[in-house]
Amino acid sequence: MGLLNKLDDPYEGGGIVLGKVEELLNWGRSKSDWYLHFGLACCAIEFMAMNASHFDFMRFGTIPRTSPRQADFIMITGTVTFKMADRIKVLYEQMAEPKYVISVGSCSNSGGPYWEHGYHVLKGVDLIIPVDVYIPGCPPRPEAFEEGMIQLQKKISQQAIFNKRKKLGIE
Amino acid sequence: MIQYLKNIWSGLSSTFTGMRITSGHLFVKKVTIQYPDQRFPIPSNARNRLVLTPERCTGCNLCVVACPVNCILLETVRVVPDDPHQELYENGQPRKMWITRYEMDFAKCCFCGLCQAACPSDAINHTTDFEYSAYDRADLYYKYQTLTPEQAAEKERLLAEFKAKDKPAVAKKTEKAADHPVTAAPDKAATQTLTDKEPAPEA
Amino acid sequence: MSPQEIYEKLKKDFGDLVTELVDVPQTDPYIRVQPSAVFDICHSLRDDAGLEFDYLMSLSGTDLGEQLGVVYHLYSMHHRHKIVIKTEVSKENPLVPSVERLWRSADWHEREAWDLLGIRFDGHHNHIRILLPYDWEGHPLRKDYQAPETYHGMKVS
Amino acid sequence: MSEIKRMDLEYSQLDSDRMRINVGPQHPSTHGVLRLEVEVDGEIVTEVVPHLGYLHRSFEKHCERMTYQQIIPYIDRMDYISAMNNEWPYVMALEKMLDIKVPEKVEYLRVIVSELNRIANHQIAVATFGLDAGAFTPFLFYFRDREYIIWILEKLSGARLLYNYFRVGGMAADIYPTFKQEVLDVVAKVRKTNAEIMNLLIYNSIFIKRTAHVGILTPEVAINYGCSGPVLRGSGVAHDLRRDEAYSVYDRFDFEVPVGKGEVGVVGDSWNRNMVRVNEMEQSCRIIEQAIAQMPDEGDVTALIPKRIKIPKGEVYMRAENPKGDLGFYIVSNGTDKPERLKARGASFVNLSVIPEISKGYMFADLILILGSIDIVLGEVDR
Amino acid sequence: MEKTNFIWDMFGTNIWTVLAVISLPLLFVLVYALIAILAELKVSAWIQERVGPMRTGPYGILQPIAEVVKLIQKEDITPDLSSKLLYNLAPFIIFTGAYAAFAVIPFSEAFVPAGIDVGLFYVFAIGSISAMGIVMGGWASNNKYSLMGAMRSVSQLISYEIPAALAVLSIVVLASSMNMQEISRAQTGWFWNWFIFGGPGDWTKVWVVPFTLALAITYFIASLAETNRVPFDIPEGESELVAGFHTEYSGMKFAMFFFAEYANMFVVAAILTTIFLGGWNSPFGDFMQGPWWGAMWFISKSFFIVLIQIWIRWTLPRYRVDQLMYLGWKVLLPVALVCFLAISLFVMIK
Repeated sequence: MGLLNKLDDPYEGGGIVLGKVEELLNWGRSKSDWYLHFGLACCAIEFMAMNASHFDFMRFGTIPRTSPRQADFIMITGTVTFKMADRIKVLYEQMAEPKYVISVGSCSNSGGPYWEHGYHVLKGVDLIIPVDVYIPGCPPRPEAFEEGMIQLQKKISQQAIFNKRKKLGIE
Repeated sequence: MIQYLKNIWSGLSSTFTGMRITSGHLFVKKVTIQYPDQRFPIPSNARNRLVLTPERCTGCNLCVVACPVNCILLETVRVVPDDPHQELYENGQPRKMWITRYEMDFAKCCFCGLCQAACPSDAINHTTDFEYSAYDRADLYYKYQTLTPEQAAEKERLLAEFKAKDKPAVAKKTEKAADHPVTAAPDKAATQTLTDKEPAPEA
Repeated sequence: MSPQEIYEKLKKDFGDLVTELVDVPQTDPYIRVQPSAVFDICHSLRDDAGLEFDYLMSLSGTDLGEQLGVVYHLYSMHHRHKIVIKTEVSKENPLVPSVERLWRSADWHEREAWDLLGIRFDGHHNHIRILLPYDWEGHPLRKDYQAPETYHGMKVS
Repeated sequence: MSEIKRMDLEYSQLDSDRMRINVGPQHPSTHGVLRLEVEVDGEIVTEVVPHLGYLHRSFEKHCERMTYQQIIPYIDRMDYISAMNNEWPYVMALEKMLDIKVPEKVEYLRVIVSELNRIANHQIAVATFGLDAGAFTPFLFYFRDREYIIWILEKLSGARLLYNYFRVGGMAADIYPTFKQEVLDVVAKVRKTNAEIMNLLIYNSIFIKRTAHVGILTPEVAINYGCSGPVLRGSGVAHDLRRDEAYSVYDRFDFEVPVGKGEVGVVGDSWNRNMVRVNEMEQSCRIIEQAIAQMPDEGDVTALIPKRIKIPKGEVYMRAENPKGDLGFYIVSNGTDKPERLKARGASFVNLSVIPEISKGYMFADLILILGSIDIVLGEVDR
Repeated sequence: MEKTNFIWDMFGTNIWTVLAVISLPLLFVLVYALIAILAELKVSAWIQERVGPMRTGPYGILQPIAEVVKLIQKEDITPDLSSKLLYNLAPFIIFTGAYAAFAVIPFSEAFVPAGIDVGLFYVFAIGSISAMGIVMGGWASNNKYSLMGAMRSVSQLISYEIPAALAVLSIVVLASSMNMQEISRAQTGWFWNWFIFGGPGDWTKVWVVPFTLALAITYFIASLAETNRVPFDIPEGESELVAGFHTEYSGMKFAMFFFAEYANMFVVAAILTTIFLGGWNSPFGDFMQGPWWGAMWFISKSFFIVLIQIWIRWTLPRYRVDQLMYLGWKVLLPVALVCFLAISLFVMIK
């Protein structure tokens, strides 16, 4: 278990020191995101274009990893079919915590153009794995990918690590 | 033996050629557009977020018919002549149809532009805005109607009263309006995730 | 060779097994044949001098309502001529001889026709589904196809 | 727990020499979601079984439910790298059935956008092929140039990748004033980068060692397997529908059909297949330059588009030269505004079927390169 | 033991100075690895006309620190079917192998952690430990890709050890010492005294200059292969073997592999610097010569070699495994052997 899991304990106290530590940890997680690229269809081509020089996804501190074990977030770019859905579940489970999911494009958001008659298309990847950010578009512009990435970084940097229940007001 | 030496030479020389080329690129001006700070001008006809201008929409249903993915939901109610609340279109004509529901699911839209081409009154348009990613799928479900549900119910009641008064004239038209292909609103239960995860912070 | 000439040649060789030549403007002319003779006719189309259709452009299955059709679009690299062969089988017993041994490109096309339309090809060496999962039920391109409710616990529609 | 699981393995049943490796469906270099079941003897590939369908999006079912106009967005999503080229045979087939003769300007515009898209497609093909070989930098150089082409196509059609630009009888939108100059500038850039990549990648000694004499496809096998496009031409067969069938206005241009010459390696190997694509980019540049010069300025490209398309009963098979090969559409019309049956014969689908044949006996690392040299798009394979 | 360690000279040999001597290279490795990771990201970006990491600190210079902060937090997965002990031990062994080599690296004329007389021998001996770690990691992961990657990696390491050792041996013959400090000292003076240019001596050394040059290139190529860098990154070739022997590793254990890779890059660069490029000597005679300047020269020379390794990585495609063996056994080994014989002959005649 990683450090995060050990500290993931809803104990009281800590105060300002833990607050600063939490800020640092969140900063590290949000600024260094290694991704497992899950290229499935059209969106994957725009994803490659976003990795290319004009848009340069690496600016955000992302590094492509081919092994799910080393990835921090997975980008589902394209149509998820039933044949593929089991694999996605497995891959997601193989990833190490903390992990995030970005769903890109209409197809993985909801089945997209295939939601109505697509007998072999999963109607949204959120039916099988939890999704953190949805990026609309068919396919989205490369800038839209980056905007989604910024949204994810925002989300990570506000996450509660310590005193989780206290912060969220759950008792 | 000569072939062997030649191979070694070609290996070395092509490596040096490659390194020369890559080193040439080290110091040229970079082409990267640093997105949130710098922006590439997007052509005005780019097809991104769809926006409906309710003041122009006549409720003609053509966009719904044109849409290949059926991601538009449109419900209209005819304006009855004795409604105290009358409205004008943007071009000054009196409104004929109340748009009681106009909803678009951007989680499904395929951004093909067919609805825009089909619209006779230029009410539905693709804009150049692409920055609307969401933490929740329900946030991608856009509602464009200006009437509140209570108002819509009121309009329907008015129409029913009017129909009861003047039955044969209107019956035909309402039937047609009810015939629209209707999309299902996103199922709240379906968007719930399997694993329990930290809830998203309030944006 | 024009479709008319090809038709006459086939008619001479195979007699009643070759049903008719359909040629209407704005469409591709096609020759309708009996399903039992598909392999022999294709064999002769591929190997006979003057025909030499060495390239199978496409093999499509169609649902014609009562019957299932198989359409072969052939092309000759040598003579640069084309012909369309069409055959129809009943939905109860959709059995067509496989032409996979003549053109290897028919291999996947026939598997696809089986997968999506349920047309069986006699003599195919690997007659399994190609696009859909191996445990899928039904043939989706049939007009009367009803998609299943769920697949492996995931909602289909 | 783990001990019990290990006991389940029957070691006597395992062939100790052979190992079965599952490449994909999520693998960095299967160009999408293809799954190859590979049996290797050490590093030597003894058997390859492709498993398709991981991107089967029920395209043909959708076509039966859509009007002819609504099908075009779905056709874009078939071979999403070269959407312009995809739309063309479909539109041509409908025009043939409706007996529409499109204006000159439309024909030229179609040629230009299709050839631009062909260049973009080949850039991706060569770039990812280099990436399979481990060269990352040429990949990004090609993608940088592709961006300029995409910008032109976006200005024309409004979308970056899935254009929905072709219409029956015309095009969705007219050209913009600086179009011709921008296209010529892009052509110059394409040529410059190509010259650079020649030295950086194509003639690099390691790249040659990796790709030459690998995955040899003889012309007879290629024709029998129904291969087309650069795969077939790499084997030395000069089959190009732009020349052989000369649809549209292709008979007015002076261009060559590049074939694999065996300058390095032998005819039909991976290097030659790849080289055909590089040469085709140059030929496309030539066609674009001629088309720009000949293109009439006046004329409305949207004039002949019918409001509602109703096709008379009948059927037609139309094919055109896609960057990947022959793309054919078999359309059966029942007289309504929706087709009875629409079958797409994807070039990638047919080209991919040759993989088990040509990858046996090569090393596992070669298999990846052979797959890369075929240049498949899974959207077209699985549809 | 020779006194070439300023800490011992100043404070004597006791437990605290030993700890200081041990931790100094560790500190160096950590700082260096962060800089090298950033350099890799930035150089690759510039070559590809990109800008690289830009949004973590000014111009992205805090990027490697963010990576470390992130990697510490990651969950540490041990696959269920793996061999747990070996799996967990492997990253430490690999890192130990890389780090132990720093013991004999002569950073400066006044500082080498352990100035033993058989320094070069020690480096080669300790280098094989990482091979053990790779096999352990690959085998214990219970993953086909990992196993294949590990096998390839070890065969590659062993094949390329031989030409590298021959290249080093030739210099040992020229310098007649295996002590890295001695070898550095032998090259004092202007840059033509470096062993890449035949070492110190009169004009007769022109006969060995071609051979030492060829040896330097041979050693460089072999060192690329030993550290699994492009064009020899077959063990972790993304397009074939997902991530090679560390496919199953995550979190801090993966970070160990990561650090070990960059530490190894520095070790081979340092050896190249020491035996061919004059070690801590200034290239210009007495100009900027001295213990502190020496450290500067040594580190900058080594870092330059690391930069060349990065540069090559983003230029070339990768070899296939049999071609790699061909290059190792049929090209580099004969070349190194011929050079070794020629140099030995020259030393004998002289």
